[in-house]
Amino acid sequence: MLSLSRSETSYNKPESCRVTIKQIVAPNYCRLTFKSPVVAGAAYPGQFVMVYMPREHKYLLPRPFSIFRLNRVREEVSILFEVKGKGTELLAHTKRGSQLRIMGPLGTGFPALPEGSLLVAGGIGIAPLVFLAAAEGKPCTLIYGARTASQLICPPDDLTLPNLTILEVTEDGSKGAKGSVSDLLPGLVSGAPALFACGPRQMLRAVKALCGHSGPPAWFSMEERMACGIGACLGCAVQTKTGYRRVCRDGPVFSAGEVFFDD
Amino acid sequence: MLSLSRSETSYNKPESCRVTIKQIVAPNYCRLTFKSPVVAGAAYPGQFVMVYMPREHKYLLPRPFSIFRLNRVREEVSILFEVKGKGTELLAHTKRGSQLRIMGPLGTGFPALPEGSLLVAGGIGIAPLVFLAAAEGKPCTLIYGARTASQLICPPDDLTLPNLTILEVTEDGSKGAKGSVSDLLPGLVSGAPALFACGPRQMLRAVKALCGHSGPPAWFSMEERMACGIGACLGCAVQTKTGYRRVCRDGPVFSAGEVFFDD
Amino acid sequence: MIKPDLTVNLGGIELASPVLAASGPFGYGYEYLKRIDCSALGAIIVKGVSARPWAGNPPPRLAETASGLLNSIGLQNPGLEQFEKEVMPRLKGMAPRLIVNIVGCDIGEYAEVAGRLDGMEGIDGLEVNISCPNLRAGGIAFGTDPAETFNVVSAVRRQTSLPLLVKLSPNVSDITVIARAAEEAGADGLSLINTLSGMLIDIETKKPLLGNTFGGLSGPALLPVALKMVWQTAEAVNIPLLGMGGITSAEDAIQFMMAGARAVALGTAFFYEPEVAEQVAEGLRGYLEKHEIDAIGKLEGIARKGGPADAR
Amino acid sequence: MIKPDLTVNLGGIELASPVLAASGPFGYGYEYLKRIDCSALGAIIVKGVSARPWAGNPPPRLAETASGLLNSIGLQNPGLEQFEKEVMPRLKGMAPRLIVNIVGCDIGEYAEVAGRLDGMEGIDGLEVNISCPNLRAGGIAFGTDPAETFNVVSAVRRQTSLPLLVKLSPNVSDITVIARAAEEAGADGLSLINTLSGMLIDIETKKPLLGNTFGGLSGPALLPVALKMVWQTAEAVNIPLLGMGGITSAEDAIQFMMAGARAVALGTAFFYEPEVAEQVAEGLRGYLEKHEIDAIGKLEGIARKGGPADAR
Ligand SMILES: Cc1cc2nc3c(=O)[nH]c(=O)nc-3n(C[C@H](O)[C@H](O)[C@H](O)COP(=O)(O)OP(=O)(O)OC[C@H]3O[C@@H](n4cnc5c(N)ncnc54)[C@H](O)[C@@H]3O)c2cc1C
Ligand SMILES: Cc1cc2nc3c(=O)[nH]c(=O)nc-3n(C[C@H](O)[C@H](O)[C@H](O)COP(=O)(O)OP(=O)(O)OC[C@H]3O[C@@H](n4cnc5c(N)ncnc54)[C@H](O)[C@@H]3O)c2cc1C
Ligand SMILES: Cc1cc2nc3c(=O)[nH]c(=O)nc-3n(C[C@H](O)[C@H](O)[C@H](O)COP(=O)(O)O)c2cc1C
Ligand SMILES: Cc1cc2nc3c(=O)[nH]c(=O)nc-3n(C[C@H](O)[C@H](O)[C@H](O)COP(=O)(O)O)c2cc1C
Ligand code: FES
Ligand code: FES
Repeated sequence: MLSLSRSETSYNKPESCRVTIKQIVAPNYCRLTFKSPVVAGAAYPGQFVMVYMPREHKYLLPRPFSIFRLNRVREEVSILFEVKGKGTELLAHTKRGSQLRIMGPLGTGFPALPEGSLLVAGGIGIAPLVFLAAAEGKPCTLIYGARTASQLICPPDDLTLPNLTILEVTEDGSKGAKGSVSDLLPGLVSGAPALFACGPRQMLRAVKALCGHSGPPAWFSMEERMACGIGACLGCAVQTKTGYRRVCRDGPVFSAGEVFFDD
Repeated sequence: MLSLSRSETSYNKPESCRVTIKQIVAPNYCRLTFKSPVVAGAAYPGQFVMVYMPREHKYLLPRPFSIFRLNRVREEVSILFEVKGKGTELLAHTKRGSQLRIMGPLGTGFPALPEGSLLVAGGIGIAPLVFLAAAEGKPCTLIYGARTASQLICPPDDLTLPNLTILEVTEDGSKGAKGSVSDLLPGLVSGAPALFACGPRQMLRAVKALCGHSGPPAWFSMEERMACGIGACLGCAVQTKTGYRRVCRDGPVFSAGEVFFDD
Repeated sequence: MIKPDLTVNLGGIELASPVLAASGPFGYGYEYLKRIDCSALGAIIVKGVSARPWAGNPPPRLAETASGLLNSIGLQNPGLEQFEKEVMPRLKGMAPRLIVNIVGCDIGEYAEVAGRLDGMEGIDGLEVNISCPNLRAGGIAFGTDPAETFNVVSAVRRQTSLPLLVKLSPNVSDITVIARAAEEAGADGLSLINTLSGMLIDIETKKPLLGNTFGGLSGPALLPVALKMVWQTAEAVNIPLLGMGGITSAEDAIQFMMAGARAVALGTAFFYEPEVAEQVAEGLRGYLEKHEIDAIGKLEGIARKGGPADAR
Repeated sequence: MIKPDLTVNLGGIELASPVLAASGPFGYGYEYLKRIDCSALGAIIVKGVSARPWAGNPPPRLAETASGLLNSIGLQNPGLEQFEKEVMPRLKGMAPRLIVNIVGCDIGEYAEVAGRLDGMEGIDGLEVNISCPNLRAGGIAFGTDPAETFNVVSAVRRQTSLPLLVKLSPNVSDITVIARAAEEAGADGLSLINTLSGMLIDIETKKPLLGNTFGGLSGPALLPVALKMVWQTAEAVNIPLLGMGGITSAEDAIQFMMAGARAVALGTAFFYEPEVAEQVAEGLRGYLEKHEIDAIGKLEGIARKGGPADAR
């Protein structure tokens, strides 16, 4: 179990890091591990890194990825991502041993996890929750859902944690229970002291509805398009009870009650 | 000696070619060899190829390079280039075995070379003249000039042709005779049945002046910025006696009397 | 699986494909048409033609910028007579449909060119370039002023019964004002956008990189600007639009159609990929099949409030 | 070897470096200034401030385009009061020089903001944003009309004795007309350019990608457009220019200076490289040393005919 220091914010710049492991974990899904004493030394669950594109490319913006695994001893940090567009496609072609610029750790992550918490992951939303479970080491239950089996791609080596009970669910029943995260939740939510979720907007919306007023405190890791990643440009706004807030600085983790999903 | 077919124009599209040899011949100078049956099968001296940039890059335009060597048997074509800007820098980082898109052969090259001709190369202008000398096989003399020794970078293996007498000249005297191409020319030009030159504008201007009215017919390989490379866009205009003409289609080789250098 | 219909009618010109070659980059077409299969192209719009020959601008005429190209060709062209005698015969049977881009130093020249082309065989439509930013004494004035736009388009309209497109300049505060002036003057359709005015400086020579100082910016760099102008213009006029500006893929083309373009033209993309028209047409077909849309026309304007634009 | 002088005077503001942070991308500065060494920056121009808080536009507010960025932040800001109470104290001692960008819904709001800032300690100058294309009811009208420009700048001028920059919009037919109006109204300098108006469409949802439909294009894509506008404006006015638009390197910055800018600002470049200001300043120094030029001011306008601009 790692000790976490959630109060500190580190003010790092992008640094060039060696890719020590590159793994295509499934078609369209890739895991990259970087050597980064800076990120590995300071990150806590729910935080993210910005990965920069090569200079000669026409893509200007760095891409945000949750920290998926962290190894303080080896000073390594891993991300797990889905190939969605041009940037992630390029990243999936990175070769082991090459150098990529990354900046981090960034953002305000998850609060401390009480024993017996419920983690809810939709598809690639698994990434920050694995870090959370691994770092805290307390017994907890993970609902890991997706549309179909080919989207439940988290490598077993990363997912097999002694403290983690895993319930898989797919909409087409191709793996685990058949149904959606919302089908499993009602039975589990009432006993949990806290809930931590990451996944598609519709899933988060459903989770929020199910938690309602009487449910446990819930924490969501949100996504929005980013430019600076450090809170300067106001590009990554999400609508909250208190107005627009920045995913990159005020989040990416917000309390469920705070964020709106009406769109 | 290769047989040349100067009358034909081939209407090729860009094709992806493997880089079979990559050689940094000197600091800032690179030689690339491509496997291209299409180009190797059709090219004659003075023609050029367009080399395309990778799609994700912000550079849109292909770069023109003279054909430097050709091997019909191995179906290979080589270019020799100086790193000037972003495109050539990228090309100099190409790895052996990688694929690059090239289009060619393009343009109207040199006419047939009479025995005893004079070839005049300034710096990297050596490239098309080596192909000319190697392809024709007839005895001829090459004046190979540059500001300083480090710019006389043509690999000896390529330059050592049985039919070629080489006179090197540098402005600072660091290699060969001290002086400029124009210092050597007067003694040689009158005896030559034809002159073929490629190099910086100032050099070509001086050569043109020295040939004058009484000199031998002279042919210059010209440079201009290009977009299409095939004669469509009118981007590569040079001023000639008969108005603007296209370097990529009407040239790159023009008769010295035809082109103007007053700028 | 449906076989989607790619035909569109662009202001009276029936096109087998909504993908066109924009005026200029494609020249008069033969250089490209010898290399590529032209069946993917609905029409080619040939380089601007004036009454008498124009020499064009001094070199350098090209400069590369980030994801863009600056050009200052200066509408070099051999003039109407040579165009008729030498260019037209070579294009016979080669091009799918032929639209001729016309330019002039004054209204008289525009009208003269239009009148002479009206009678020429093998021409399917005209495109009036009121917008080229390259030529010092040229089109720029017309395309940035609604009254001048109205005058030149009216003059051309009187000379021809061919389908008439008017090509708009993006170097204006409000493109819809110019668009409406062209529509009122009798345009059957609008082409947009021409290049954005720009320049580069060579910091070693300390001089502008282009021989003409200023040039026109084309390529992916300006796509978002072009797309917005198509969107705005589609809301302002009732004639079909030919969208262009930085298109290099089917995804780009679809964005223009969803913003309100009936068809699209490719320019700078040919420099990078001579076969781009095939790729775009193929991609359009694939998108329609995947989304089970039976005709390309159904995309027109669907991203704008109110859904499918009035289908004409 | 000479040690070149990088200081410039921008309309009354003495700057130790001609490299500034443009308004917006750099926020209020603290996030970046905690990470980078600010000694390379001559000044930071903080994000637009209005009289009362502005909420900004609905997300998504960002979209990436080829070599460019579209944003529709919508001038979100906490308003003057919070700016004074919370932002200013945090900036104390942090920034080299501080220029405050001001925005308003009407002339009254502009004037109100200017008046209140005039008295505030620690502010070295104002930049009036008459050009932001993001805000529906906002600056756009002023910056595209010379009379409105004159009115708003005059109103601000009456309220402040601070050095006054006016930030121009590129979405106009002729930027020199607006530039002259701002000069006549009492501007001490001009900032140009703001973002070009643009948009993108998501072809899967069939809707505009930005929550606000339209956004402003920044980044290298628009550099040639910005450079030309600086060149033209430099010929039209007698006050110094702050050039910006797509600058990411010293070479880019030098082009703007040679076109006529006294200083340059960096915006989008910070997203790619937080340390870009150091790199640009270092590159400027290197260029001057290599070319044995003793002061950066000597580059101003040298690419324009007539050589060195009138040195003020
Ligand atoms: C805090 C945070 C953590 C994230 N963690 C992960 C993760 O662990 N694994 C993973 O697979 N993905 C994660 N994402 C989403 C990931 O950033 C996007 O999938 C990725 O940026 C897409 O880039 P692209 O170039 O492939 O897509 P393109 O569509 O080509 O990108 C265009 C632009 O849009 C932005 N963009 C596109 N989709 C998203 C998105 N969903 N969220 C934010 N920006 C987007 C890109 O960054 C880029 O600037 C995270 C996003 C955020 C905000
Ligand atoms: C017919 C022809 C044959 C050539 N053969 C050779 C050769 O064999 N070896 C060699 O080293 N160079 C040759 N050149 C010059 C070579 O094309 C340029 O050096 C190269 O394009 C520079 O690209 P860059 O990206 O490094 O420079 P950048 O300055 O970054 O390029 C920016 C743009 O300008 C163009 N450009 C820049 N300089 C030139 C130039 N001198 N000529 C044409 N376009 C230019 C580029 O193609 C590109 O579009 C030839 C040029 C022509 C026209
Ligand atoms: C080299 C070149 C030449 C052009 N010549 C013309 C022309 O003669 N007439 C015209 O109306 N537009 C001309 N254009 C503008 C294009 O037709 C088109 O409007 C513009 O390039 C934007 O599209 P693109 O980004 O796809 O190239 C030219 C563009 C380029 C790049
Ligand atoms: C995210 C973002 C926010 C911006 N906000 C403002 C602003 O509040 N006020 C303003 O005058 N300009 C604003 N701008 C415009 C920039 O100051 C600058 O004029 C423009 O981005 C061009 O420069 P660049 O290409 O270097 O970014 C903003 C630009 C961006 C990208
Ligand atoms: S990405 Fe800039 S504030 Fe969040
Ligand atoms: S490069 Fe297009 S005509 Fe020569």
